[in-house]
Amino acid sequence: MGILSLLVWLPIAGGVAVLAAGGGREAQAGGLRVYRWLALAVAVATFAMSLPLWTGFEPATAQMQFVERLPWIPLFRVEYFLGVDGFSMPLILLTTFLTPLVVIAGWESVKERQAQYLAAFLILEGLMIGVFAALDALLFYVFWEAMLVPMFIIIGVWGGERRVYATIKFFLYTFLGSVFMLVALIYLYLQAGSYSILDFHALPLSMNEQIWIFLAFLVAFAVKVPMWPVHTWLPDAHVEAPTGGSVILAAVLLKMGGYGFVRFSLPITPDASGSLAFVVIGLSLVAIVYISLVALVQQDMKKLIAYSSIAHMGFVTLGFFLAWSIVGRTGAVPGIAMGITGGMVQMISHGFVSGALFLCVGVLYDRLHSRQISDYGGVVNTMPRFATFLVLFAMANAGLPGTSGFVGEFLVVLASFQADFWYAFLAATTLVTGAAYTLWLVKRVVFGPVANEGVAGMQDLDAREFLVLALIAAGVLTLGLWPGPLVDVMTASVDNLANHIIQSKL
Amino acid sequence: MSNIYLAIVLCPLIAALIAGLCGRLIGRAGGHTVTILAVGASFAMSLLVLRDTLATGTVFNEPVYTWLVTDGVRMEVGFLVDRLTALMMVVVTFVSLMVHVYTIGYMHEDPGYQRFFSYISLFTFAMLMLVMSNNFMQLFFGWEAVGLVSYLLIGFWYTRPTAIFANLKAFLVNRIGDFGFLLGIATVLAYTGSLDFATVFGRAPELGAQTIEVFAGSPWSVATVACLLLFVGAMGKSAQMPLHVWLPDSMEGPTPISALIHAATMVTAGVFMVARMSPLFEQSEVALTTVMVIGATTALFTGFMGVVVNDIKRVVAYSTLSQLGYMTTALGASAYAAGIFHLMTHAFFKALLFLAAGSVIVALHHEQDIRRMGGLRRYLPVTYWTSLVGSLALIGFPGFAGFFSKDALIEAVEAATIPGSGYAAGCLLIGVFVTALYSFRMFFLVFHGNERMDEHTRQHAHESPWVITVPLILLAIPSFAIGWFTLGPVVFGDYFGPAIAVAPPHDVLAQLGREFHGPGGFLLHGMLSLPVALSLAGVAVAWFAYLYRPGLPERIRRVLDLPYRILVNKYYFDDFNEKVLARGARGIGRVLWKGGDVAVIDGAFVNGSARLVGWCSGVMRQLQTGYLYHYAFAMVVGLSVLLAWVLSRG
Amino acid sequence: MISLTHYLSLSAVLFGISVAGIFINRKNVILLLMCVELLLLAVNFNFIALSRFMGDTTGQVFVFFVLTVAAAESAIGLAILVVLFRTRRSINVQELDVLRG
Amino acid sequence: MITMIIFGFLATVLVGAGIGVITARNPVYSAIFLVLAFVTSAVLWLLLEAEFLAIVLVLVYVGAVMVLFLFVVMMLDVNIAAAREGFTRYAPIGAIVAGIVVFELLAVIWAKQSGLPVTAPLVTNPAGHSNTREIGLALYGDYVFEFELAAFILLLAIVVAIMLTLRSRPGLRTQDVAAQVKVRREDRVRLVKVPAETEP
Repeated sequence: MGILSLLVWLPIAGGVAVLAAGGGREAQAGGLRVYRWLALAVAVATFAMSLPLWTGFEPATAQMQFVERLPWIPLFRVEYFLGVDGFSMPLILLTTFLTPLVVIAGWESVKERQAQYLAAFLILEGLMIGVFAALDALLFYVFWEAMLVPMFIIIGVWGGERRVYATIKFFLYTFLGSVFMLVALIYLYLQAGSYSILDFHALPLSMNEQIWIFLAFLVAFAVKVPMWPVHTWLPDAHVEAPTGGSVILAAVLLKMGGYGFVRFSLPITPDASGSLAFVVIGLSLVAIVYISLVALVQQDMKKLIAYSSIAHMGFVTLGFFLAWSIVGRTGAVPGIAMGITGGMVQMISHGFVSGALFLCVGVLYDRLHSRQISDYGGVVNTMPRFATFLVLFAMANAGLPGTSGFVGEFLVVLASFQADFWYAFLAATTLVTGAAYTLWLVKRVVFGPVANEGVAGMQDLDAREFLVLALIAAGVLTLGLWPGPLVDVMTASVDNLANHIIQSKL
Repeated sequence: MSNIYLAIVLCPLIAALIAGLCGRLIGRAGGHTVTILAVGASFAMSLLVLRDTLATGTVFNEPVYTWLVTDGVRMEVGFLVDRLTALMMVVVTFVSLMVHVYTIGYMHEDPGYQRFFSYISLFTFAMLMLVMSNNFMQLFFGWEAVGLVSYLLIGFWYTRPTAIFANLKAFLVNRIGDFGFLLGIATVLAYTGSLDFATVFGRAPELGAQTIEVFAGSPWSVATVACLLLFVGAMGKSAQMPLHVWLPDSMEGPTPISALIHAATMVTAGVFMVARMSPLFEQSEVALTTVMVIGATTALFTGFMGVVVNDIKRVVAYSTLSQLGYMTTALGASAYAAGIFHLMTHAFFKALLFLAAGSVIVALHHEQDIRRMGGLRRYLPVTYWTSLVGSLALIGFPGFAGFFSKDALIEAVEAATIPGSGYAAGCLLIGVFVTALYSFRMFFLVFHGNERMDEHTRQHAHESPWVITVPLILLAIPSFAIGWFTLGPVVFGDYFGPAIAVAPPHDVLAQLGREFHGPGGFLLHGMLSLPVALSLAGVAVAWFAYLYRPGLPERIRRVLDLPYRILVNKYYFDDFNEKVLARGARGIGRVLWKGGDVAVIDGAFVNGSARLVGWCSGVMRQLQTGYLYHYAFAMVVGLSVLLAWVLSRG
Repeated sequence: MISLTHYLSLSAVLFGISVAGIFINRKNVILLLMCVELLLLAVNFNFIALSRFMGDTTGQVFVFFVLTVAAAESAIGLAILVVLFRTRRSINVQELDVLRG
Repeated sequence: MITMIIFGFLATVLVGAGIGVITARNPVYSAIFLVLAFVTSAVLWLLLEAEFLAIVLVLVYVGAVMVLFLFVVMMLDVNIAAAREGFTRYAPIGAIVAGIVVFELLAVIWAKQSGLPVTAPLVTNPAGHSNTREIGLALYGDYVFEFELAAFILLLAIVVAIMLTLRSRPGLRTQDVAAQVKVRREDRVRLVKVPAETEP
């Protein structure tokens, strides 16, 4: 069993074990609650086991690494085909890094059916890793859809008041998108004769075919990212989801859209991507400008962060699709890789930052049971340590240099300038609007005199919450001060992709 | 050698981390000891570096580590230390050290004592990163990091609503500047393929030759676009009109901060940056003219506002704005050396003035309104004399540091030939008069005349402790003396060497330098020139209006009601920003949210499609009567239709 | 001689009668079930006639299956009818509209 | 020729019985007409030399299914008048639709292109030929799985019919073992503390 298989199946098996250990009400009522420690142990073990992916990774090659290939359904040439390259490996590490934190974050705050809650996250983790590691399109699709189930349960069972509306919206939106993707994948299978994604990359397609396949993928991934105008499920899902659900949703699930673009859309249909890049760029810029303004007026903290996520993910899609504009304007290749790298770094960074912000909101919610900004004010007076973290993460969200939030935005703005002045202009407005909505939130929640008795009675972070936030803070600062190692891991894959997509398949 | 640079930067950072994270552990004394030691060490090492560059003139330019490499662009963190940097390092660390010491006295009652020291040390680190950077990325890092610390420090007293409003405002206005700055960096990278100063400056002439079409059909020189965008950044940080609005509000922060950040160092970052980018700016006369006009406008019009405000710190703040305008104007006239020279002298005397103002505020138990002061000369002798030195330096009284820098600057602008220099020179000359007027208005109202404070306050008014007065005295010395021995080499000599590049046709300082024969001669020449006369006139008017005839200003105010109201309302910039921009953005946001997201996307498309499906099935439902024979009928009809179809196909 | 046409025509007529019966006896479920039996009989006629005239036993095998299914169907149908009558005291089809949309 | 006459006679009886099924006032008559229709059909199938199925039809249908029908008809107290309501009202539409269907079916049969041997005479089976054997070979050979399936369907039908009609009557006394095992003392015995009566 290879390391990737282990990473996929260990958390799933662990999740089942947690279910078994904590199934009954009696097991959950006891003081020790063994299943929590079991869940934590599984999550930490998964993380520990994902570290060899980083240390053993060969950054000089764009080839798939840690490959596992077994026949699965030989009749249709479906394979159990796993492997990672510079795009997927960091995302897998992000997943394995965040899951233990989510488990710790759910340690006390989840009261009902805790074992099932933790188990859902562990199973979800395995499926997410599967999505990132799968190199067989059908295997990918299976993981992709299976992932919806635990997430659906997490929001639907442990969610807020309007959780049913939110889950159904979430499910239908994403499911609608993936159905189109399935059609495209089957068409590609009929053309290529196998489900291997690598075969798809090399498959020559006519322009007409490419356009249709690109559109099908676009629907699937745009919903997931989410891009304007198919983003409205995200604020609802976030608002209703429990803290851990929001964290995973923002930190990992959204990344699957971006990952899909680099794994499917760009390499499989480069010509269609090129001719329709303006659509994606336009929607990304709309997301950055429009959504930032919408975020400015939110009254609900989670909604605000959700909208900010959409705006930040706009940078990802913008960075990915700049290539053809750059080639068209300068006639040269340099600049393309910078945009794609920027998008990738932005994804990783956003995983940390938005996850951290949702955890912060969760900390507040655990104490006062409100997400409304107006119910807070002057939190720094009673929770100085928490305020420090929140300001740090807010600054990262606003893209302050030295934090991870800056790196991706910086690279994407630099790359987009090479494509068009106005792309960069609109993208850079996030410097102002991003800071405006984030810091205004901070001002209203953290600063000022103590707003009410609820705030006056709040306890500062306990050791458990401190640990979670401190770990993410360390990640945010490390990535911001020295993104070099992360970028080095991707470089070969990014360069390979950049060279691949500018060669016409026609 | 690179170790010493690293040490200079890291000392304050480590101290800041110790004071900030372990503040409770090391206590108050520990907090200030560790940060003062660290900044003192940085200052000492900066002096060493300055001596070294003076002696050898070598330029240090090496990376520390590679930040990231992508697409063939290597982004590094590294240091560029030439004489410009060395000068800035000494100024920054010296003022910072003074402010650290001063803070012991000023903040000794504050519960956030260690936090404050941590912040100002962190600021010192960020500012040093800014001035020592050898590339645009790191410059931007320092640029935003000082902005962050400024944000934290303006909002230091976070329970005050005005303070947290001011810090948000400061950060956002600065972000508008950074927006331009980032685009400027992007321009540079797009056309030179590098972020390294040396590489970029080496290719500066190419930038001047290439064109970019920002608006289709109108090709502009790349250098112009890049410089204008970079200058937007400088406008934000150095508070040039119309991005100056944050600086007066930033006075909500504790006074040591106003001295360190909002007078001496951070706000001059823009000036420093433009001077550092001189090879680029020299490629674009358009950019230079813009810089000059904006600088001159700021210098004059913010000075006017200084005449009408009554908050002691705000007077000094407007004076800072005005002086920043002077520096910027000098940059526009390609007199970078004069701009930097004024930056240096200004750092000393403005920090001095702020700290003196702080001393007054402490003595009067946090009273800041100059209408309730007066006659403090008797109670605060040291503060009085040091303030006098600072004010004289500020108005450019002959012999003081400000005289040399300001006179050289004005002459350079007068000598400049690029478009707009006439306007600029006029503004600056009127500005001299205004500067003297508001400076001595404040000075007279605070230290002379009737004692207008209440009895309780007067009885407790006393001179501040030594931790406050010593920095005042130490700052007063350079405020008076620094001009005498630095004017020659810095402005007219070749102190900066290759650090500042000036195209020969723009080089006004070289022109003036030919007539320069030592500071004495400059002094004599200056005594007879217009600026000195104007500043003396300003002092005289202030004396007449505020000491000799104290009722006069009130009468003038009534006569000139409209201009007065415009000034008091700060030219309505704040109103415009708050009512039009901020409210407008929120309004648009609300429309997009409620109208776009909720009504159109969610209402019409998402829930609308669900409703459409519901409606369709509602219609179809009518077909399901539930009666068996209806279904049977449908089957039979279907069968016969099918048969008919088979038959018709033959 | 009797040809295939005769048998097929006879079954067609039988089929038509049972269709008419379904329409006419729209109230009475028992009669509806009987008409269905008649309908299946007509179908079986076709199977057997074609099987014989074309010399292929498979048709008769299918008649066998049809008979099986028809028997099962009428058994279950009558059982349902009994239950229905027990609960509603009526087998009037017009009163059975629970399935109405 | 004689077979033609027999066929004509039988066909007439069959059609008459069919009409009787759908028009009879009383469901019992309908059932009896249906029996007639089945028997006539069986004879017609004998004419076609499909002996096995003819016998099966009589045995299964007339012997079993129709008896079931009659049972039900008689068991249920059906209101004949109400069931007959609307008879004349729907007769025309029934006739029209039936007419169309018959016309179309005949048209299919008579259409020349249908490719059926419509006029070919019946090939009489040779002597010693066993229709039953033939069907048996097919059923237990090629169609053995289907045969098993049919058996299963019948089994299912039996079970379903029983399950549907089975009911527990209220007054019936049956033993519920689970309830007996589950019983606790508190449910059965109530300890009451009665104060001792003292002499007044």
